Amino acid sequence: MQISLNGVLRSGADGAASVEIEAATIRELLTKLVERYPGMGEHMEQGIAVAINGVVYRDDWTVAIPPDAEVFLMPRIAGG
Amino acid sequence: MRYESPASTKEAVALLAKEKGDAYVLAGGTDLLVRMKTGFIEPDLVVDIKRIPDMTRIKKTAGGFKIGAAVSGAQLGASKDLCKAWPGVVEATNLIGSDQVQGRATMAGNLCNASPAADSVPAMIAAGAKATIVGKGKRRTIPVEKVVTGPGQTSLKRGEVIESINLPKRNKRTGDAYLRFTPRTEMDIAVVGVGISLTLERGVVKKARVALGAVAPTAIVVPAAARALVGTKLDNAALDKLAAACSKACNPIDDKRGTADYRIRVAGVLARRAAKIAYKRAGGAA
Amino acid sequence: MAHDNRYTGQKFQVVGNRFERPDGVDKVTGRARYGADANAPGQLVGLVLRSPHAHAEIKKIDTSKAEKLAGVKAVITSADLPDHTGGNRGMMDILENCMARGRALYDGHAVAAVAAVDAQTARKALKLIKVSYKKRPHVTDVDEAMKDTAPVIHDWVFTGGVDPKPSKPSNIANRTQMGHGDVDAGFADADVIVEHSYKTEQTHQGYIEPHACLASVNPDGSGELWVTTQGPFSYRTVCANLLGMDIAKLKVTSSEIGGGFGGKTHVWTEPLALALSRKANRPVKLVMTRDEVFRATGPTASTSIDVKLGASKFGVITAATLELRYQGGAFPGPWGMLGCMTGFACYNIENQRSVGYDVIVNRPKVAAYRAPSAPMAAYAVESAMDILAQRLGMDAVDLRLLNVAKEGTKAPYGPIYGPIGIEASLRAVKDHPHRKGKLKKNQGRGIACGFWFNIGGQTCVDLNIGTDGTVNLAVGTVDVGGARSSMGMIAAEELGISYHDVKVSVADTASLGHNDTTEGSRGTFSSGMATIFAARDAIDVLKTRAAKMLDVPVEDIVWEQGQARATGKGHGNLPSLTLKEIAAKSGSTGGPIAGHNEVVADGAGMGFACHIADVEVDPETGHSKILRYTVVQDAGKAIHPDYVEGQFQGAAAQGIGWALNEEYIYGADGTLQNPGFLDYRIPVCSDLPFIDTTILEIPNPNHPYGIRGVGETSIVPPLGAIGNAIADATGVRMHHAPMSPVRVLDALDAAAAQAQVSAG
Amino acid sequence: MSGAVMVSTKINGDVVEFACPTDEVLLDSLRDRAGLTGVKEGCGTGDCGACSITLDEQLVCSCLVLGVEADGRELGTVEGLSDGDQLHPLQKRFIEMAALQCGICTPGFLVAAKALLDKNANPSETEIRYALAGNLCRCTGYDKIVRAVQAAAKDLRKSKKR
Repeated sequence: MQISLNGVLRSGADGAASVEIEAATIRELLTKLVERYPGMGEHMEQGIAVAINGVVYRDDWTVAIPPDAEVFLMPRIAGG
Repeated sequence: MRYESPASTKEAVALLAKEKGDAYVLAGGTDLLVRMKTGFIEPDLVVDIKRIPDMTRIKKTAGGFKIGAAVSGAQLGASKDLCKAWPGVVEATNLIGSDQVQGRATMAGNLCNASPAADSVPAMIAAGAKATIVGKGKRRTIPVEKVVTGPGQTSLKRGEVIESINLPKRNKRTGDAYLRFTPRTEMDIAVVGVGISLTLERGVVKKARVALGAVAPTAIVVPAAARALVGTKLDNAALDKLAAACSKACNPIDDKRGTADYRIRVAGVLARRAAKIAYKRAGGAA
Repeated sequence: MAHDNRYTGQKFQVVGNRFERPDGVDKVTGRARYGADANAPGQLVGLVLRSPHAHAEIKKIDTSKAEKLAGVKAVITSADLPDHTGGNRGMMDILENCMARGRALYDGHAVAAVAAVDAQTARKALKLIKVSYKKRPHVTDVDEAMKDTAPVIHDWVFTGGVDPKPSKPSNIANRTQMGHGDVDAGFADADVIVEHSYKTEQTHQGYIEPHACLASVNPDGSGELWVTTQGPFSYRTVCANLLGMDIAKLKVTSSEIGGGFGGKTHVWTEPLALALSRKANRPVKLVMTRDEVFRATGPTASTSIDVKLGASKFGVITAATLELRYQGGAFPGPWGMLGCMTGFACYNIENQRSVGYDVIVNRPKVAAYRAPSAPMAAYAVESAMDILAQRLGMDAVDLRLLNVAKEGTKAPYGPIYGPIGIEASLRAVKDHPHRKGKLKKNQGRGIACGFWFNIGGQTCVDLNIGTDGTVNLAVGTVDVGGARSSMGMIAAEELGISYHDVKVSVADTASLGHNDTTEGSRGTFSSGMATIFAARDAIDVLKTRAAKMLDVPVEDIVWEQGQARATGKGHGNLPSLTLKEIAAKSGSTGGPIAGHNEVVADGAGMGFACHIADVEVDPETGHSKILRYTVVQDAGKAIHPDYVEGQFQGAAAQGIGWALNEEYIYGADGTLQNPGFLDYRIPVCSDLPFIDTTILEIPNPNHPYGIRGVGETSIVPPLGAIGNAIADATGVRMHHAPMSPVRVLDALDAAAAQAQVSAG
Repeated sequence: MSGAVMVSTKINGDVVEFACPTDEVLLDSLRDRAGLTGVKEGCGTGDCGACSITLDEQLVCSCLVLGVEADGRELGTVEGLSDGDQLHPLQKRFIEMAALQCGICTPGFLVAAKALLDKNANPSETEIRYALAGNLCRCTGYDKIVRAVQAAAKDLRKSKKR
């Protein structure tokens, strides 16, 4: 499936706006991503969030990714 | 630090005269304590004048009002006679800080703190107020505008203390006003302040006094501004001249509270507005 | 999400009412204990020595005289805070910000600290510390700091996010780009293009309670910290890391918190207090002065922003770009990135690009301030939207509605939105009576939209039922605005009992699992979710116990309105058992009854708002007075409407302060000129009107009650709304916030001069 | 503690004696010596009103008064507002009408609002706003505070009529 990368994260994937990765869970997705793009490791350290069909997940890596889902990787944010 | 709270002016003067180190008079304390807190000053002696009965009273005298140096803004505001006679002076003093600050702050303290932006000072000057100063064996009375000589500087000599601020008796046809500009409605320091006192005769300005604050190292008297009004019924031409004279008299700086240009411009604006209020209070047709 | 989406048409018994808060009496009687209100036996007074320079090398610190002063028990410098960060740059930044390491990076940067038997002695000791500085060139303005000629503050900062990687260090820590579509093609299609630059000055959260803590570290390596904080668990982790302590051995208790708004999400003097206590082997109380709070905690960024909008003659936005330059103080931050993520979030824009720069200057390390980075970007975007509406001859609301983001719209940061409330907010504003009120001369009206994220995160609660049926709920998110009421209401709702039978406390770090900081509008969303699940967990236990009491299989027990009832054949005559009855017998049915939940509260909704402001401008002084103000915001579900309104009003008031008068003013020497409440002008009571509120409830489908966070969004629209109102009143557009009297009068003068030139 | 002097004062009706250094502000004496931590420090320079108390019935900022000045005076703090177990109408209304969020400014607001209502039983909205301008609140935008003071004023007027 196609995984879109927020602008901030593209530097970790050789500048790509999106990558093709097959994954059933967030954990699988992130593991495969770092395997293919070691540069993503730095972004992972700083915190990453995964939006699946618009719902943002920050910490729970067990969440399943449905087929045909829109998957978007973005940096984690905090607030006031 | 020694703290003394004498019961008489004489005692206060003696304490101040004897002290070899840094001595300060504590009236309302709303400036003094802030300067102590920020480490700006480290007094060796503080003489609290609030337990001197004469200094905490407003007395009506043959010549007008004798306002003790420790009289708070709240006390001024509660004096019906004073509010009626010199509403501009009372309003100016009551603009200093919050109700809490009003419970303590004094005109004499506002004067001696010698900030260019002190609210009560232009109003006092416009009203023709005088300060009675007591030193060892000496008492002198000088116009308020002769007290402050520069930012944080006064003409008081070592060991001297202001005993009272004296306001003249109000002429029936005299009205005064003070306006200041601040970004907030309250709890602020004047960016510009204007005090005006007018005396009328059949609607024509006979006498005028105009003083500006926060536009020069000290509050300033502006005779040219007064002259612009004398002989007029406060028509637009006179007000234009007043505004121009006020703006011209300004010698301000750029600082965190406003720019020099802004102060020059707004001094004229406020002068017009204050003059109208004073004129109305003096019985002039609005 | 795994749980059911029961939010639609939910009938609530407790939720949605306005109950009195459990901390109310303590707070109106002076009994509530804040950061500075705790004491310990043998406690010392801690004070911090700070740099008077904007940027200076610290050649030498001589503490010998201070150490010899009678009553001084410890003096520390950076030498007493060895590097335990293990190469973690972010942690190193925090450590260096807590105390300068060889270089003072801003006016107010801590250089040493003392602990003494009383305040007098501590003050004396500070004066006895001799620091020799060598001044270095400084820069405090964001645009100046980006220039090639600016002094480079750190030799280890190389601009990230650019290709190829730079070879020279720079004050630009990061470049971020986001967006989608073809911006050039979009602008080529535009009939109208609006393009302007804006500046916003640095503001501070301005919480009334200064940072304060009481630290106690024992020689055995254990310690306690009583502190005013939004995140006791995060304070624990960070302090333990910086001091080389075991996390479990440091117990952090959050006091009542006297305001935070993001400023109490990070540590400032707490590690110093702990280090002093460790060195002195005595408890140390360290309370910041207001001056220190302004100079040396975490205000928000000052910014410089370019915005460009292109639209068809019918008002459809064909392209939009933003370039955002945010200074993060003396260390890198994520602030430009957040500007990129939020700037265009209210709109559906096919072709958009946002570029953000994070810039380092000689100012204190920026922290989050309520919807961090969003108000500045929104000021530029909402001003531009207004100008666009004028150019097109369209109503300001209609233009926004035409381009509004909806469910399915692609957000600036990438993903598509679920159900969101900006369209509903705009429609509520369009029909609001406020929009129909008449305006007089020199008065104007403006509207503006705003967006901020909600976040969820790690959460953990404990719910314990006493033998009399009353309930203790322990949460780990700090209560900043009435959350204890809301949590009590949620627990009561689930259990089917009275609100008054639930007592909610904020637990310390030794009593509960990790909870993320109360930030990002997450408190009620995430602890609310965990409370629901903990209550349901407790209900399972209650049902088991009821089954035992009634001697029926647990499968036959249902829980309805606070009672266990047996259903099924032959159970018809059995009595229902109330929670109280079951609790009373708990000792003989299996022991205490409790519910627990730990959850990663994902699926946080998005917060949207639209505001209306009426302003009167004095054309002779440039002074703006707020005549009327209305907030419309989507809350998802308002648990306690009073506190939701309170968040809307408080956020709006902070935005109004920012719009009109609040700003950090630095002198030419790089020192802060106005570190106090006299000259840092937050709105006073007489500056504001009543702030009208409309709560919309567009449920967040990812929360069982539909809750969205409400704390932050409403600080976003005021700058734009007030700028637009001033433009409406005067015909003059303000490009620099705060729109203070001096700036407004200057702009009016410039416009008048321009008009004269044109006429001539 | 060098240069301390004894101060004898009456706080909320009770005689209290403490020794304090001459340069200590009353705010610190109240908090650290009399144990009245309901008096809060927000700025220490008279700009926020969190330390509001009454000094011989006059509303003041206790950070702008020396501890030694309290000798022989009568002080009133938030701790003295309630009448036994009965909350003052202002206290009741502040809780009921959600006029507090974080609550750090609340003691100062209550003391200042009481000082206002003691002088003026029926203040207008504008009078309330100006009378409370010396008390900063950063949480509420003042909306619910002003409404609570209005409601309490009404309660007090009613109870006086009876």
